[in-house]
Amino acid sequence: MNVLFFGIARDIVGASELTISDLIKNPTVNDLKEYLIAKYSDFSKLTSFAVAVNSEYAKDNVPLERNDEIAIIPPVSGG
Amino acid sequence: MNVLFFGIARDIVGASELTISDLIKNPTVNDLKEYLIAKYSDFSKLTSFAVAVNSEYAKDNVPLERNDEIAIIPPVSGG
Amino acid sequence: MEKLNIEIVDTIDTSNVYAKLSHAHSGGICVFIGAVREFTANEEVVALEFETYKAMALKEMHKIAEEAVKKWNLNSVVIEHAVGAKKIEEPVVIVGASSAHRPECFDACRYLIDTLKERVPIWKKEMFKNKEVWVSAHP
Amino acid sequence: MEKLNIEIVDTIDTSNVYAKLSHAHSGGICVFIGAVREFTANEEVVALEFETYKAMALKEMHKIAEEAVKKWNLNSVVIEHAVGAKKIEEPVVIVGASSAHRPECFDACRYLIDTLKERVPIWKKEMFKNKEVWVSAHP
Repeated sequence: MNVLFFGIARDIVGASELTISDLIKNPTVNDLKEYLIAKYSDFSKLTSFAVAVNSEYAKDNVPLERNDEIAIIPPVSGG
Repeated sequence: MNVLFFGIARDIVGASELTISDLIKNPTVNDLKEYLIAKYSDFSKLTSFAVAVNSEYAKDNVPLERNDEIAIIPPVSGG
Repeated sequence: MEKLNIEIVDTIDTSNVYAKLSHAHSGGICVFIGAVREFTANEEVVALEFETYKAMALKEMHKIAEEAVKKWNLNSVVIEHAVGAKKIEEPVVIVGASSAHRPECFDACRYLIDTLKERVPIWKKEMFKNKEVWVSAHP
Repeated sequence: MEKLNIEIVDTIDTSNVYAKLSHAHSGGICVFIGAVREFTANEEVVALEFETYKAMALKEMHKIAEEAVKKWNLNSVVIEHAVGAKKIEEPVVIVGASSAHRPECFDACRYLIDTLKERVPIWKKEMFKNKEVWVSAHP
Protein backbone atom coordinates (compact mmCIF):
# COMPACT_ATOMS: atom_id res chain seq x y z
CA MET A 1 0.00 0.00 0.00
CA ASN A 2 1.47 3.33 -1.12
CA VAL A 3 1.16 6.29 1.22
CA LEU A 4 2.02 9.93 0.43
CA PHE A 5 3.54 12.20 3.10
CA PHE A 6 3.45 16.01 3.16
CA GLY A 7 4.91 18.79 5.28
CA ILE A 8 6.18 17.70 8.67
CA ALA A 9 4.85 14.15 8.06
CA ARG A 10 7.38 13.84 5.23
CA ASP A 11 10.16 15.04 7.56
CA ILE A 12 9.11 12.47 10.22
CA VAL A 13 9.25 9.43 7.91
CA GLY A 14 12.08 10.86 5.77
CA ALA A 15 10.29 10.20 2.48
CA SER A 16 7.48 11.71 0.41
CA GLU A 17 6.11 8.27 -0.39
CA LEU A 18 6.34 4.90 1.38
CA THR A 19 5.17 1.45 0.34
CA ILE A 20 3.82 -0.15 3.51
CA SER A 21 3.52 -3.94 3.44
CA ASP A 22 3.24 -4.89 7.13
CA LEU A 23 -0.21 -3.42 7.89
CA ILE A 24 -2.97 -5.76 9.12
CA LYS A 25 -5.39 -7.19 6.51
CA ASN A 26 -8.38 -5.03 5.46
CA PRO A 27 -7.02 -1.99 7.28
CA THR A 28 -9.04 1.13 8.08
CA VAL A 29 -7.84 4.73 8.32
CA ASN A 30 -7.54 4.24 12.07
CA ASP A 31 -5.31 1.18 11.64
CA LEU A 32 -2.96 3.17 9.43
CA LYS A 33 -2.82 6.02 11.99
CA GLU A 34 -2.01 3.60 14.82
CA TYR A 35 0.63 1.88 12.68
CA LEU A 36 2.35 5.21 11.97
CA ILE A 37 2.28 6.34 15.61
CA ALA A 38 3.76 2.99 16.72
CA LYS A 39 6.51 3.07 14.12
CA TYR A 40 7.35 6.82 14.19
CA SER A 41 6.75 8.22 17.67
CA ASP A 42 6.99 11.82 16.44
CA PHE A 43 3.48 11.47 14.96
CA SER A 44 2.14 11.45 18.52
CA LYS A 45 3.71 14.86 19.11
CA LEU A 46 1.71 16.54 16.32
CA THR A 47 -1.35 18.66 17.11
CA SER A 48 -3.25 16.11 15.00
CA PHE A 49 -3.05 14.47 11.61
CA ALA A 50 -5.63 13.33 9.09
CA VAL A 51 -5.69 10.73 6.34
CA ALA A 52 -6.94 11.49 2.84
CA VAL A 53 -8.26 8.72 0.60
CA ASN A 54 -8.45 9.55 -3.10
CA SER A 55 -7.80 13.22 -2.24
CA GLU A 56 -10.67 13.59 0.24
CA TYR A 57 -10.56 13.64 4.02
CA ALA A 58 -11.48 10.15 5.32
CA LYS A 59 -12.94 9.27 8.72
CA ASP A 60 -11.26 6.71 11.01
CA ASN A 61 -13.62 3.86 10.08
CA VAL A 62 -13.08 4.13 6.30
CA PRO A 63 -11.55 0.94 4.83
CA LEU A 64 -8.38 1.34 2.75
CA GLU A 65 -8.32 -0.38 -0.64
CA ARG A 66 -5.17 -1.45 -2.46
CA ASN A 67 -5.59 1.03 -5.34
CA ASP A 68 -6.63 4.04 -3.24
CA GLU A 69 -4.42 7.12 -3.26
CA ILE A 70 -3.67 7.47 0.44
CA ALA A 71 -2.03 10.58 1.95
CA ILE A 72 -1.04 11.71 5.43
CA ILE A 73 -2.23 15.26 6.12
CA PRO A 74 -0.53 16.99 9.06
CA PRO A 75 -2.09 20.22 10.46
CA VAL A 76 -2.65 22.55 7.49
CA SER A 77 -1.33 26.12 7.56
CA GLY A 78 -2.18 27.79 4.25
CA GLY A 79 -3.16 31.42 3.88
CA MET B 1 -23.91 85.31 1.08
CA ASN B 2 -22.92 82.73 -1.53
CA VAL B 3 -24.36 79.24 -1.23
CA LEU B 4 -23.38 76.16 -3.28
CA PHE B 5 -26.00 73.56 -4.28
CA PHE B 6 -25.36 69.93 -5.22
CA GLY B 7 -27.38 67.01 -6.54
CA ILE B 8 -31.12 67.36 -6.14
CA ALA B 9 -30.64 70.64 -4.22
CA ARG B 10 -29.21 72.15 -7.40
CA ASP B 11 -32.22 70.90 -9.37
CA ILE B 12 -34.60 72.42 -6.80
CA VAL B 13 -33.12 75.94 -6.93
CA GLY B 14 -32.14 75.69 -10.60
CA ALA B 15 -28.55 76.85 -9.98
CA SER B 16 -25.30 75.47 -8.63
CA GLU B 17 -24.60 78.72 -6.75
CA LEU B 18 -26.87 81.47 -5.42
CA THR B 19 -26.08 84.81 -3.80
CA ILE B 20 -28.63 85.22 -1.02
CA SER B 21 -29.10 88.76 0.26
CA ASP B 22 -32.45 88.63 2.07
CA LEU B 23 -31.46 86.40 5.02
CA ILE B 24 -31.86 87.78 8.57
CA LYS B 25 -28.82 89.38 10.19
CA ASN B 26 -26.26 87.09 11.90
CA PRO B 27 -27.89 83.96 10.50
CA THR B 28 -27.23 80.42 11.74
CA VAL B 29 -27.29 77.17 9.78
CA ASN B 30 -30.87 76.68 10.98
CA ASP B 31 -31.92 80.11 9.68
CA LEU B 32 -30.57 79.23 6.23
CA LYS B 33 -32.42 75.89 6.24
CA GLU B 34 -35.71 77.58 7.19
CA TYR B 35 -35.17 80.26 4.53
CA LEU B 36 -34.66 77.61 1.84
CA ILE B 37 -37.69 75.55 2.89
CA ALA B 38 -39.87 78.67 2.90
CA LYS B 39 -38.68 79.81 -0.51
CA TYR B 40 -38.41 76.39 -2.26
CA SER B 41 -41.04 74.03 -0.87
CA ASP B 42 -39.41 70.98 -2.51
CA PHE B 43 -36.72 71.08 0.21
CA SER B 44 -39.36 69.90 2.68
CA LYS B 45 -39.94 66.79 0.55
CA LEU B 46 -36.32 65.60 0.89
CA THR B 47 -35.39 62.81 3.33
CA SER B 48 -33.18 65.45 4.97
CA PHE B 49 -30.51 67.95 4.02
CA ALA B 50 -27.40 69.23 5.73
CA VAL B 51 -25.36 72.41 5.52
CA ALA B 52 -21.59 72.40 5.18
CA VAL B 53 -19.53 75.39 6.32
CA ASN B 54 -16.00 75.54 4.93
CA SER B 55 -16.39 71.96 3.67
CA GLU B 56 -17.37 70.42 7.01
CA TYR B 57 -20.80 69.39 8.27
CA ALA B 58 -22.19 72.18 10.48
CA LYS B 59 -24.80 71.84 13.24
CA ASP B 60 -27.97 73.95 13.24
CA ASN B 61 -26.67 76.47 15.80
CA VAL B 62 -23.46 77.34 13.91
CA PRO B 63 -23.35 81.03 12.86
CA LEU B 64 -22.69 81.76 9.19
CA GLU B 65 -20.00 84.33 8.38
CA ARG B 66 -19.87 86.39 5.22
CA ASN B 67 -16.68 84.75 3.89
CA ASP B 68 -17.57 81.16 4.75
CA GLU B 69 -17.91 78.64 1.93
CA ILE B 70 -21.47 77.45 2.47
CA ALA B 71 -22.96 74.41 0.72
CA ILE B 72 -26.29 72.57 0.77
CA ILE B 73 -25.79 68.81 1.11
CA PRO B 74 -28.84 66.70 0.16
CA PRO B 75 -28.87 62.98 1.19
CA VAL B 76 -25.59 61.46 0.00
CA SER B 77 -25.58 58.30 -2.12
CA GLY B 78 -22.00 57.45 -3.00
CA GLY B 79 -20.64 53.93 -3.25
CA MET C 1 3.90 55.90 9.29
CA GLU C 2 0.68 54.75 7.67
CA LYS C 3 -0.03 55.49 4.02
CA LEU C 4 -3.35 57.06 3.02
CA ASN C 5 -4.43 56.89 -0.64
CA ILE C 6 -7.48 59.15 -0.95
CA GLU C 7 -8.76 60.23 -4.35
CA ILE C 8 -11.71 61.36 -6.44
CA VAL C 9 -11.08 60.08 -9.96
CA ASP C 10 -12.77 59.83 -13.34
CA THR C 11 -11.98 56.13 -13.69
CA ILE C 12 -11.09 53.61 -10.96
CA ASP C 13 -7.93 51.62 -11.67
CA THR C 14 -8.35 48.31 -9.85
CA SER C 15 -5.03 46.87 -11.03
CA ASN C 16 -2.70 48.81 -8.72
CA VAL C 17 -4.59 48.64 -5.44
CA TYR C 18 -2.31 45.91 -4.07
CA ALA C 19 0.76 48.08 -4.58
CA LYS C 20 -0.95 50.82 -2.54
CA LEU C 21 -1.87 48.48 0.34
CA SER C 22 1.16 46.20 0.45
CA HIS C 23 3.31 46.76 3.56
CA ALA C 24 6.11 44.80 5.24
CA HIS C 25 4.12 44.65 8.50
CA SER C 26 0.82 43.61 6.87
CA GLY C 27 -0.31 39.99 6.76
CA GLY C 28 -3.85 40.85 5.65
CA ILE C 29 -5.30 43.16 3.02
CA CYS C 30 -9.04 43.52 2.42
CA VAL C 31 -10.47 45.39 -0.57
CA PHE C 32 -14.07 46.25 -1.46
CA ILE C 33 -15.10 47.33 -4.95
CA GLY C 34 -18.55 48.74 -5.64
CA ALA C 35 -19.76 48.45 -9.23
CA VAL C 36 -22.82 49.31 -11.32
CA ARG C 37 -25.31 46.43 -11.36
CA GLU C 38 -27.76 45.83 -14.16
CA PHE C 39 -30.93 45.65 -12.06
CA THR C 40 -32.27 47.95 -9.39
CA ALA C 41 -35.67 47.10 -7.92
CA ASN C 42 -36.60 45.23 -11.11
CA GLU C 43 -36.23 48.30 -13.31
CA GLU C 44 -33.47 48.49 -15.86
CA VAL C 45 -30.77 51.05 -15.07
CA VAL C 46 -29.25 52.38 -18.29
CA ALA C 47 -26.45 54.28 -16.57
CA LEU C 48 -25.43 56.00 -13.35
CA GLU C 49 -24.00 59.45 -12.92
CA PHE C 50 -21.99 60.52 -9.89
CA GLU C 51 -21.21 64.05 -8.78
CA THR C 52 -19.35 65.33 -5.74
CA TYR C 53 -18.46 68.37 -3.68
CA LYS C 54 -14.81 67.55 -4.12
CA ALA C 55 -13.08 69.63 -1.42
CA MET C 56 -15.49 68.38 1.23
CA ALA C 57 -15.53 64.79 -0.07
CA LEU C 58 -11.74 64.55 0.16
CA LYS C 59 -11.82 66.03 3.67
CA GLU C 60 -14.46 63.51 4.85
CA MET C 61 -12.60 60.63 3.18
CA HIS C 62 -9.43 61.64 5.04
CA LYS C 63 -11.32 61.76 8.34
CA ILE C 64 -12.79 58.30 7.75
CA ALA C 65 -9.38 56.87 6.81
CA GLU C 66 -7.79 58.36 9.93
CA GLU C 67 -10.57 57.01 12.16
CA ALA C 68 -9.99 53.53 10.71
CA VAL C 69 -6.19 53.72 11.04
CA LYS C 70 -6.58 54.65 14.69
CA LYS C 71 -9.25 52.05 15.52
CA TRP C 72 -7.65 49.06 13.74
CA ASN C 73 -3.97 50.05 13.68
CA LEU C 74 -3.79 49.95 9.88
CA ASN C 75 -0.59 50.22 7.87
CA SER C 76 -2.26 51.54 4.74
CA VAL C 77 -5.69 52.67 3.50
CA VAL C 78 -7.21 53.25 0.06
CA ILE C 79 -10.41 55.23 -0.57
CA GLU C 80 -11.12 56.16 -4.19
CA HIS C 81 -14.45 57.18 -5.68
CA ALA C 82 -15.24 57.82 -9.32
CA VAL C 83 -17.39 60.65 -10.67
CA GLY C 84 -19.15 61.13 -13.99
CA ALA C 85 -21.20 58.66 -16.04
CA LYS C 86 -20.68 54.97 -15.25
CA LYS C 87 -21.96 51.98 -17.17
CA ILE C 88 -22.89 48.47 -16.02
CA GLU C 89 -19.94 46.54 -14.52
CA GLU C 90 -17.81 49.68 -14.18
CA PRO C 91 -16.27 50.12 -10.71
CA VAL C 92 -17.42 53.28 -8.92
CA VAL C 93 -15.67 52.96 -5.59
CA ILE C 94 -12.71 51.05 -4.18
CA VAL C 95 -11.72 50.97 -0.50
CA GLY C 96 -9.06 48.86 1.17
CA ALA C 97 -7.28 48.32 4.46
CA SER C 98 -3.96 46.69 5.28
CA SER C 99 -3.19 45.31 8.76
CA ALA C 100 -1.01 42.80 10.61
CA HIS C 101 -3.82 40.21 10.90
CA ARG C 102 -6.96 39.48 8.92
CA PRO C 103 -9.86 40.30 11.30
CA GLU C 104 -8.74 43.93 11.49
CA CYS C 105 -8.53 44.50 7.74
CA PHE C 106 -12.00 42.96 7.18
CA ASP C 107 -13.63 45.08 9.89
CA ALA C 108 -11.81 48.23 8.75
CA CYS C 109 -12.72 47.70 5.10
CA ARG C 110 -16.39 47.30 6.00
CA TYR C 111 -16.21 50.47 8.11
CA LEU C 112 -14.62 52.42 5.24
CA ILE C 113 -17.38 51.62 2.73
CA ASP C 114 -20.27 51.87 5.21
CA THR C 115 -19.08 55.22 6.52
CA LEU C 116 -18.29 56.57 3.06
CA LYS C 117 -21.89 55.83 2.07
CA GLU C 118 -23.19 57.65 5.14
CA ARG C 119 -21.04 60.77 5.15
CA VAL C 120 -19.10 61.54 1.99
CA PRO C 121 -20.82 64.19 -0.20
CA ILE C 122 -21.22 62.19 -3.39
CA TRP C 123 -24.55 61.89 -5.19
CA LYS C 124 -25.74 59.20 -7.53
CA LYS C 125 -28.37 59.71 -10.20
CA GLU C 126 -29.91 56.58 -11.71
CA MET C 127 -30.89 56.88 -15.35
CA PHE C 128 -33.74 54.57 -16.34
CA LYS C 129 -35.27 54.42 -19.80
CA ASN C 130 -37.92 57.04 -19.04
CA LYS C 131 -36.75 58.89 -15.94
CA GLU C 132 -33.84 60.04 -13.78
CA VAL C 133 -33.76 59.64 -9.99
CA TRP C 134 -31.38 61.06 -7.36
CA VAL C 135 -30.83 58.04 -5.13
CA SER C 136 -31.96 58.37 -1.46
CA ALA C 137 -33.16 61.95 -1.94
CA HIS C 138 -36.77 61.20 -1.01
CA PRO C 139 -38.25 59.05 1.76
CA MET D 1 -24.03 30.55 -14.19
CA GLU D 2 -21.47 31.47 -11.54
CA LYS D 3 -17.78 31.60 -12.41
CA LEU D 4 -15.25 29.80 -10.22
CA ASN D 5 -11.57 30.74 -10.49
CA ILE D 6 -9.63 28.16 -8.47
CA GLU D 7 -5.87 27.82 -8.83
CA ILE D 8 -2.61 26.79 -7.23
CA VAL D 9 0.07 29.05 -8.72
CA ASP D 10 3.73 29.91 -8.35
CA THR D 11 3.07 33.66 -8.19
CA ILE D 12 -0.19 35.46 -7.34
CA ASP D 13 -1.21 38.07 -9.90
CA THR D 14 -3.25 40.66 -8.00
CA SER D 15 -3.81 42.91 -11.00
CA ASN D 16 -6.48 40.89 -12.79
CA VAL D 17 -8.68 39.84 -9.86
CA TYR D 18 -11.32 42.46 -10.69
CA ALA D 19 -11.75 41.06 -14.21
CA LYS D 20 -12.38 37.62 -12.68
CA LEU D 21 -14.98 38.92 -10.20
CA SER D 22 -16.72 41.59 -12.27
CA HIS D 23 -20.28 40.60 -13.23
CA ALA D 24 -23.27 42.52 -14.62
CA HIS D 25 -25.40 41.43 -11.64
CA SER D 26 -22.78 42.25 -8.98
CA GLY D 27 -22.87 45.51 -7.04
CA GLY D 28 -20.26 44.37 -4.49
CA ILE D 29 -16.91 42.63 -4.76
CA CYS D 30 -14.77 41.78 -1.72
CA VAL D 31 -11.18 40.56 -2.00
CA PHE D 32 -8.77 39.34 0.69
CA ILE D 33 -5.03 39.08 0.07
CA GLY D 34 -2.75 37.32 2.53
CA ALA D 35 0.90 38.36 2.42
CA VAL D 36 4.17 37.57 4.19
CA ARG D 37 4.74 39.86 7.17
CA GLU D 38 8.11 40.77 8.54
CA PHE D 39 7.50 39.86 12.19
CA THR D 40 6.08 36.72 13.77
CA ALA D 41 6.07 36.53 17.55
CA ASN D 42 8.96 39.00 17.71
CA GLU D 43 11.30 36.76 15.77
CA GLU D 44 12.46 37.75 12.32
CA VAL D 45 11.09 35.59 9.52
CA VAL D 46 13.56 35.48 6.66
CA ALA D 47 11.22 33.68 4.25
CA LEU D 48 8.25 31.36 4.03
CA GLU D 49 7.91 28.22 1.99
CA PHE D 50 4.55 26.74 0.98
CA GLU D 51 3.89 23.24 -0.26
CA THR D 52 0.63 21.53 -1.18
CA TYR D 53 -1.03 18.24 -2.05
CA LYS D 54 -2.28 19.78 -5.26
CA ALA D 55 -5.03 17.38 -6.40
CA MET D 56 -6.65 17.42 -2.97
CA ALA D 57 -6.12 21.17 -2.44
CA LEU D 58 -7.92 21.99 -5.69
CA LYS D 59 -10.76 19.63 -4.76
CA GLU D 60 -11.18 21.26 -1.31
CA MET D 61 -10.97 24.75 -2.81
CA HIS D 62 -13.75 23.85 -5.25
CA LYS D 63 -15.92 22.52 -2.42
CA ILE D 64 -15.39 25.70 -0.39
CA ALA D 65 -16.21 27.88 -3.41
CA GLU D 66 -19.39 25.93 -4.12
CA GLU D 67 -20.48 26.13 -0.48
CA ALA D 68 -20.04 29.91 -0.57
CA VAL D 69 -21.85 30.30 -3.92
CA LYS D 70 -24.82 28.38 -2.53
CA LYS D 71 -24.93 30.14 0.84
CA TRP D 72 -24.50 33.74 -0.42
CA ASN D 73 -25.79 33.46 -4.00
CA LEU D 74 -22.48 34.62 -5.47
CA ASN D 75 -21.94 35.48 -9.12
CA SER D 76 -18.21 34.76 -9.09
CA VAL D 77 -15.51 33.42 -6.77
CA VAL D 78 -11.70 33.53 -6.78
CA ILE D 79 -9.48 31.25 -4.67
CA GLU D 80 -5.78 31.22 -5.57
CA HIS D 81 -2.89 30.07 -3.39
CA ALA D 82 0.80 30.30 -4.16
CA VAL D 83 3.39 27.60 -3.47
CA GLY D 84 7.18 27.73 -3.20
CA ALA D 85 9.40 30.26 -1.44
CA LYS D 86 7.83 33.64 -0.64
CA LYS D 87 9.54 36.79 0.60
CA ILE D 88 8.27 39.61 2.79
CA GLU D 89 5.36 41.56 1.19
CA GLU D 90 4.75 38.87 -1.43
CA PRO D 91 1.09 37.78 -1.69
CA VAL D 92 0.54 34.12 -0.85
CA VAL D 93 -3.23 33.83 -1.15
CA ILE D 94 -6.05 35.77 -2.79
CA VAL D 95 -9.74 35.03 -2.35
CA GLY D 96 -12.71 37.05 -3.57
CA ALA D 97 -16.48 37.00 -3.85
CA SER D 98 -18.87 38.91 -6.09
CA SER D 99 -22.53 39.42 -5.17
CA ALA D 100 -25.52 41.68 -5.80
CA HIS D 101 -25.10 43.57 -2.49
CA ARG D 102 -22.17 44.24 -0.18
CA PRO D 103 -22.97 42.32 3.03
CA GLU D 104 -22.96 39.00 1.14
CA CYS D 105 -19.58 39.52 -0.54
CA PHE D 106 -17.93 40.51 2.77
CA ASP D 107 -19.32 37.49 4.63
CA ALA D 108 -18.49 35.13 1.76
CA CYS D 109 -14.93 36.46 1.42
CA ARG D 110 -14.31 35.95 5.13
CA TYR D 111 -15.71 32.41 4.88
CA LEU D 112 -13.44 31.61 1.92
CA ILE D 113 -10.22 32.56 3.71
CA ASP D 114 -11.22 31.15 7.13
CA THR D 115 -12.27 27.81 5.63
CA LEU D 116 -9.25 27.61 3.34
CA LYS D 117 -7.02 27.97 6.40
CA GLU D 118 -8.91 25.17 8.18
CA ARG D 119 -9.25 22.60 5.44
CA VAL D 120 -7.07 23.05 2.36
CA PRO D 121 -3.93 20.85 2.42
CA ILE D 122 -1.27 23.53 2.16
CA TRP D 123 1.66 23.72 4.58
CA LYS D 124 3.74 26.71 5.53
CA LYS D 125 7.30 26.50 6.79
CA GLU D 126 8.72 29.59 8.48
CA MET D 127 12.42 30.13 7.97
CA PHE D 128 14.08 32.09 10.77
CA LYS D 129 17.77 32.92 10.96
CA ASN D 130 18.65 29.76 12.90
CA LYS D 131 15.73 27.36 12.47
CA GLU D 132 12.81 26.22 10.32
CA VAL D 133 9.31 25.60 11.72
CA TRP D 134 6.24 23.94 10.15
CA VAL D 135 3.47 26.29 11.26
CA SER D 136 0.71 24.78 13.49
CA ALA D 137 2.28 21.30 13.45
CA HIS D 138 2.80 21.14 17.21
CA PRO D 139 0.53 22.15 20.11
